[in-house]
Amino acid sequence: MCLGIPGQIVAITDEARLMAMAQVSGVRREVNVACVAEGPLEGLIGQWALIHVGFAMSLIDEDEAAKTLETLRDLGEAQETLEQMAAGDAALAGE
Amino acid sequence: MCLGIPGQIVAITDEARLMAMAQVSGVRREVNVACVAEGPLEGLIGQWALIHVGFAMSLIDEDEAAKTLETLRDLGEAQETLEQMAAGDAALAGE
Amino acid sequence: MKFASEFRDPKAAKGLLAEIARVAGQIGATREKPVHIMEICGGHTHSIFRYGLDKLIHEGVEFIHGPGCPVCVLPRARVDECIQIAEKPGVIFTTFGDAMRVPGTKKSLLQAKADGADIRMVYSPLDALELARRNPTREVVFFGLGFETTTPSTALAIQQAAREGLTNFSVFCNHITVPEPIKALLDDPHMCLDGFIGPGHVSMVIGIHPYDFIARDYGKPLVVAGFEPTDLLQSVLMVLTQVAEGRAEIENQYARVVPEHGNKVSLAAIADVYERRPSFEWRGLGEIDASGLRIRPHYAAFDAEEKFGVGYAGMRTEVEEVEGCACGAVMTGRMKPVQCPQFGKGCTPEMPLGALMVSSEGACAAYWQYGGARAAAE
Amino acid sequence: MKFASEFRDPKAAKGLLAEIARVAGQIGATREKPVHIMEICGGHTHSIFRYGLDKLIHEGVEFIHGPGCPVCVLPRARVDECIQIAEKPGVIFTTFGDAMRVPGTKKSLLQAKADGADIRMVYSPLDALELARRNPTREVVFFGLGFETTTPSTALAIQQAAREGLTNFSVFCNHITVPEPIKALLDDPHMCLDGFIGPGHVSMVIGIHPYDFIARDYGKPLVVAGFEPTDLLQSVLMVLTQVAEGRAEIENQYARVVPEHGNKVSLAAIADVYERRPSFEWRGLGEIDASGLRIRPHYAAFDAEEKFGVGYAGMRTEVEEVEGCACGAVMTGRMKPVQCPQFGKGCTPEMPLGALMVSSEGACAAYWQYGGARAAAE
Amino acid sequence: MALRDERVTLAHGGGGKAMRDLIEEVFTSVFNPPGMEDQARLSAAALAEPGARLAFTTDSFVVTPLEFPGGDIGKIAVCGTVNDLAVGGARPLWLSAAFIIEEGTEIALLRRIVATMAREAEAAGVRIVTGDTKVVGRGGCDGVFVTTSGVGVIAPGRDMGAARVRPGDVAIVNGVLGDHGATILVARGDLALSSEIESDCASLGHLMGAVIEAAPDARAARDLTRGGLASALNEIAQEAGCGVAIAEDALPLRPEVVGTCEILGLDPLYLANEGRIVIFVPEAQAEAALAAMKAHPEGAGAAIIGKAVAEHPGQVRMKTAFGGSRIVDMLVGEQLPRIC
Amino acid sequence: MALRDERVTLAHGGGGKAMRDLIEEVFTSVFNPPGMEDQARLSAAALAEPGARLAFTTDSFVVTPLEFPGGDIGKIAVCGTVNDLAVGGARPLWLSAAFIIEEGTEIALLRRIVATMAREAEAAGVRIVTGDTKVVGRGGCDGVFVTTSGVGVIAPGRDMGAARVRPGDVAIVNGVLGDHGATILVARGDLALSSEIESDCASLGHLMGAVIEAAPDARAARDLTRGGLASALNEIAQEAGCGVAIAEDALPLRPEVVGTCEILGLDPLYLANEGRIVIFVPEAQAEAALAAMKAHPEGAGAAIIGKAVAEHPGQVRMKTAFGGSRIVDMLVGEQLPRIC
Ligand code: SF4
Ligand code: SF4
Ligand SMILES: [Mg+2]
Ligand SMILES: [Mg+2]
Ligand SMILES: [Mg+2]
Ligand SMILES: [Mg+2]
Ligand SMILES: [Mg+2]
Ligand SMILES: [Mg+2]
Ligand SMILES: [Mg+2]
Ligand SMILES: [Mg+2]
Ligand SMILES: [Mg+2]
Ligand SMILES: [Mg+2]
Repeated sequence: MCLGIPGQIVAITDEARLMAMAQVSGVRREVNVACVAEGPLEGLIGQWALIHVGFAMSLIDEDEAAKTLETLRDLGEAQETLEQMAAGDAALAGE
Repeated sequence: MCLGIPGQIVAITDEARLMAMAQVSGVRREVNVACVAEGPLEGLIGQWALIHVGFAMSLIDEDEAAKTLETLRDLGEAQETLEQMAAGDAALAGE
Repeated sequence: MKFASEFRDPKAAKGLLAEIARVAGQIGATREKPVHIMEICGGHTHSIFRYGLDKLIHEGVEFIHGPGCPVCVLPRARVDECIQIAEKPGVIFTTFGDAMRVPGTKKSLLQAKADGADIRMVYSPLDALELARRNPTREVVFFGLGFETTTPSTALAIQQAAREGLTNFSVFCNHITVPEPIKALLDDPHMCLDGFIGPGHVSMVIGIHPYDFIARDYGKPLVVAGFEPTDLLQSVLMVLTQVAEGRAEIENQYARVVPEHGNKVSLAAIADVYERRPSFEWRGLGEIDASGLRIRPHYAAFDAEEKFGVGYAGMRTEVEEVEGCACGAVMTGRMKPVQCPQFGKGCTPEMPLGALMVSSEGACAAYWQYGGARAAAE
Repeated sequence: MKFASEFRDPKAAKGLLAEIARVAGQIGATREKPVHIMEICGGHTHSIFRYGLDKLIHEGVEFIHGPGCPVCVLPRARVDECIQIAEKPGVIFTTFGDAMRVPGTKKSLLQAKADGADIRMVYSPLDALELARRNPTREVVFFGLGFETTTPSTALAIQQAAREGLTNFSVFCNHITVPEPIKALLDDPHMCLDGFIGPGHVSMVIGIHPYDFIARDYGKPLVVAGFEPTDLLQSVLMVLTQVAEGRAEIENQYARVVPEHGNKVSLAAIADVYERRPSFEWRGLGEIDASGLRIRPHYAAFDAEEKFGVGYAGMRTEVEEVEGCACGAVMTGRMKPVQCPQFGKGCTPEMPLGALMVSSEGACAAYWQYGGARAAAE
Repeated sequence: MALRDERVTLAHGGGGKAMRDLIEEVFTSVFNPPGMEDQARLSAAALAEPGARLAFTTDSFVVTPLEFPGGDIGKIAVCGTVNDLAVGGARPLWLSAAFIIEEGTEIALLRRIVATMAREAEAAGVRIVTGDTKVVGRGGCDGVFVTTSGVGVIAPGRDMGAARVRPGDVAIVNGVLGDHGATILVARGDLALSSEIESDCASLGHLMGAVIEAAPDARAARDLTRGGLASALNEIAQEAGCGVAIAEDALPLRPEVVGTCEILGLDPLYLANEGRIVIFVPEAQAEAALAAMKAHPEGAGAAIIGKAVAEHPGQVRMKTAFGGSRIVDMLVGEQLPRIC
Repeated sequence: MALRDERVTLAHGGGGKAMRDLIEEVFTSVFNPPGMEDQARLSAAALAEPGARLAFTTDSFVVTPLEFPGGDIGKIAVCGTVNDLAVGGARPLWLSAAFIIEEGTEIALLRRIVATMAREAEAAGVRIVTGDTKVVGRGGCDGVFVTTSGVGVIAPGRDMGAARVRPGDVAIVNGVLGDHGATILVARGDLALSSEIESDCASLGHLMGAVIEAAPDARAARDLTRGGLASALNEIAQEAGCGVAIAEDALPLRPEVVGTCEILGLDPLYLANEGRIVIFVPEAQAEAALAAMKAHPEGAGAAIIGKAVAEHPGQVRMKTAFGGSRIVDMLVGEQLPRIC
């Protein structure tokens, strides 16, 4: 449930109503930023947020994202090494 | 101005609202008979009225119609006689 | 069609035409010096052209086409006001089909409909009333248009609405009366009319006596006439006979439909609902005193002018007549349609400039559509 | 797509799958005796099938598809109530597209629209608000549907409407909460779950602690997960690892989006606008205590239930579940969709019988559409 | 029977299974188009004769109400296009049928319309070989619109056209005028009229074939649809550059049609017909053409109504029953009901 | 210049002068149909070759908005029908065009639509030879509907059809998918999205001709309109009785289209295209077909996306970019924007 996608805030469109323009792969839509607005709205520009039904619900924590990706990369590389080793073993065994 | 045509009252459709069905050459339309209703509406059935914008505006006086037609007929016949006589004269004159 | 087809008998017509020719000759009417007979009513104009009477009749009789088409004489400002009402949100504007194409200063009702106004053609004010019943959340306005013939129908509709306590029905009243413009025409110094054919269906309501002043004060004959072709020819004959005999009387050719004193119920309904306006504007003729009706104050709830604050109840905009329009001259018999410099050029039924080109009852439109004058103009 | 595509990397997936296989082997999970992991959220179900994870993953891991699709669990009576509102004259009924095809007892919103109701799909409650501004004479109702993720958006919309003094906007509130049905499932004596994948976007709003009771009281692990395929695999691995290590904790795989304590503004808006209902009906699961929200009395003017006297504010009609529907058994993990006797016969996406066939997030619909189970059934 | 809905929803236009079911169950199972592709593939043998020409025409049909006494939108959609082919001297062969359907339309109504079309096509000797359906939202169209296109073959040497009409040619219509227009005015209901009139809606391919056989030098024919007889005659007069003279007495009219016109202030000469044509033939072949028409069920009420004349080129004039004469002009727009 | 109105009124549909003026000034003066009759008369010479077949197809077009980035309803009305002819292996020759116009439509808009059609027809090498206009009242339709029918000729011996697809045949598309569908979703405005995507709307008759020349044994082609690639492949799989296997990696997709789909929860495989086709060719001719496409402006983005297989007959399966596999089924109805 709860389709949400990352979009980048590219402009503030209505300070009073807390509206900003978000962009996803070149597609723009005005979204409400009430849930992610702390301090001046300008500060949101350039930030990435999780967009759900026209609301920016949560700012994306780029550090956390990087950490997760690193874990994934490690796992992927470990597995690749394992597979290469297995392939090497197999080759040696003449399979 | 003021398109009006003779229609025959063929039924009473709503006593309270003084509505009746009028018929013109097989085409029926409900009309208001307020302007021609004196006494019980039933009495209107079979009568001819001049219909204008959905209202029966005047009952047609069949005697007067007959009188007018008689005058017309007399004139028409007189003219026919005259023409026949003229034709006869012409024929006699060898035209 | 009973009470209609019998009055289209070509044999009777021949007799009438011969008799007309005889009397016309007797009074010395010629093509150069014709008798001018005004058929007041656009319905008569229509019949004349539809049946080709203008070409059948003795050349010494010339029809002058009168102002009796309520669509033609509707001023442009009034059409603008219709559109003003029709374009208000929530309004269903109902009208007879005739009025759809009449141009206002910017557009016609047909164009306003295309622009999005909810405008519907109805056959009867009763149909508008029914729409009001069925659409309680909408405001249904009926465009009340027409002479005394039509006035009772809107009066009765308003009375019915009042009885039912409908609060979403009103009439934009543009009812006008026949005798007043006739008086205006007769007072015109250019007037050259020898007699009148009176509108039969108006007299069905008001009787024949409202025309007494024409005979009494102006010495002109008037014959109230039916709309079938022999009705018209017979009426012409009756007018000519009066001229020949030096009489000026109000006669009734259409006694099968027209009671001498009109229709009591209709007159009572009119009197209950309407009162005279001090003056009303006629397209081509200008303001004419006491020639229009308005809804009485005790029916103000059904008066669209009051309800929407338009027209005589609001800011009236003065609208200039279109330049080069000769309608006034045509309606007063000083000019034939084809003599108008605009006829068939600036003014055609596709794009009417003047009043008389607007509806098929208009003299110019009838000339154009039926008269064969077009070929020359085109 | 930044923050999305990176998490679809096949190489990372291979690593995750190998690691999962290793841990699954370690705890002795086999096809015959699998570890049962419930992905609560329909979005996760959708991802599993869209990326074919069910076929890639070690055979000792079995996904149990949870009740986390707000469209699927919407009871038929509630759809009937939507239609009741939508069919009232003057109403513009706005909804997310998902809800259009959900069958009520007689028809769906799609069919009600075909029957003449003014039903419009919107992307956001903000769009419904805008419609209300633009149509002051109409009553705009928004179908508030969804879990905690979506609840803030309707709460903020209601607050905004109140600020603007809009009197023609209301919400038909069907917001439900995730923890309560999970508790209900855990209390089910037939329950055979070993761990949970938690809905990431719900926790983005409520944080991860509302699930503490699952670990604490029931000894089951739960990992809050993102929706990309490696997110899901990583979360499965985290659950398995807890099982292997004998732990039962609430962990957060989706830390890039989910703050531990959720979103303050969202929670405040929810608290301001909504309160818990004593109980709410779930399709396939029945009434669950405190599992639904309603609009607080001080926002009653924006509560469609109050405004139209339907639903819990009116006469509630009890609607029997459809006979032969095994949705409850599927949602509690006792049955696979293909084991339901209706699957692909009485129940297809074209003509869904049970809740889980209704939306593409429903387990049965996902099996049908993506899973290849169809060929067998057809 | 995958189609279980009673009404069309937007799902039926979405390109998925619901659409496939609608198309298969309601349309193709009845029309039986050749082949499964989205184009009909037809033997061109009928067109292979040297000098033969292909005739191609199209019309959209938008009538309200969709069903009316004497027919429905499907019937006129077939008849209209068959007639447009036939009046040009073509033998109608194949039709396409494209439907635009408003969300909420009853599927039973669609089935009736499709059944009428299939029946009428069979009677007219044409095949409906390809088609399309679109569904639009409520208010997106008025119920159902049908667009048919038609392909036919014109025999070598056959060349009918308004420009070929010459003074002296005789104008014949195949029956009473205005029945369709009057029927629709009444059936629409908003004028609160009622009558027993039925639409004249009919396919005239066979009748045209018979007339051309009887009057091989037939010059031109027109179906008297929108704008009625008056518009068709004006078009012919203008394209032929000669006048057309008709006689009011000679016009076949049903009393109910006259009555409807009198009530509403309309002229029956401008009322639409869906099964009436006017054909101009050389005077020498007029009686043969009239006889051929009369021998045909759709021509029982045929009548000679006038002729082409050298006078008043480009104009249509009518001798009134009363003895006068008047121009019968083209209308500006639609005829509107009048009070005056 | 008799047409002085800015907007269409009911008078323009009434069969009178206003209609004649509209038709002459807006339509026939631009399309220049052959002759003055209400049917086109066309030389059948192109069809006379023994064994040649006539192809006949129709489609109604009902797009909202009427004008959108990359095209308008007129352009898709020409392209759509040209493409329906072309994908069947026919050479498009003639089109008909029937317009249903809502009262109030701007005449300037009509002129723009007509101009686009004329331009597109010229580019596609077809002629618009006959037509029709109807005017409906406000609310009677959504602006303008256009129905085009097309006639083409299929060379002797040419026989393309879904049923001819065999396992091993290669599936090629001529460019990025879903641009049209995504453009319309954005252009409609009700979702308040904006993007730079433009419709892919294009006539593919010339491209099809080039591909057939390069791959003379091409089995079948389909234009990827309503229901998108997924529906077309499912239809082919079902009619051919074999499976279709595609690879997600191989599908050409524009990032903006993917973005639009992610926002709305849609699948680009089901988005409509108006200038995209899939063609199945024997494996041996695949590279030649691909090269022929790529050499053509409308095929610059062409790609091999998969092939027909003996497995899972009637079904389309996709290897996901992630390494999994899933069924690509037909949709039930339309794709609706989702929140979950
Ligand atoms: S032609 Fe036109 S402007 Fe001239 S008098 Fe007639 S209506 Fe008036
Ligand atoms: S197949 Fe249908 S009835 Fe059976 S469990 Fe799934 S949704 Fe419920
Ligand atoms: Mg045609
Ligand atoms: Mg036609
Ligand atoms: Mg025709
Ligand atoms: Mg199609
Ligand atoms: Mg409608
Ligand atoms: Mg097609
Ligand atoms: Mg197509
Ligand atoms: Mg196609
Ligand atoms: Mg046509
Ligand atoms: Mg509309």
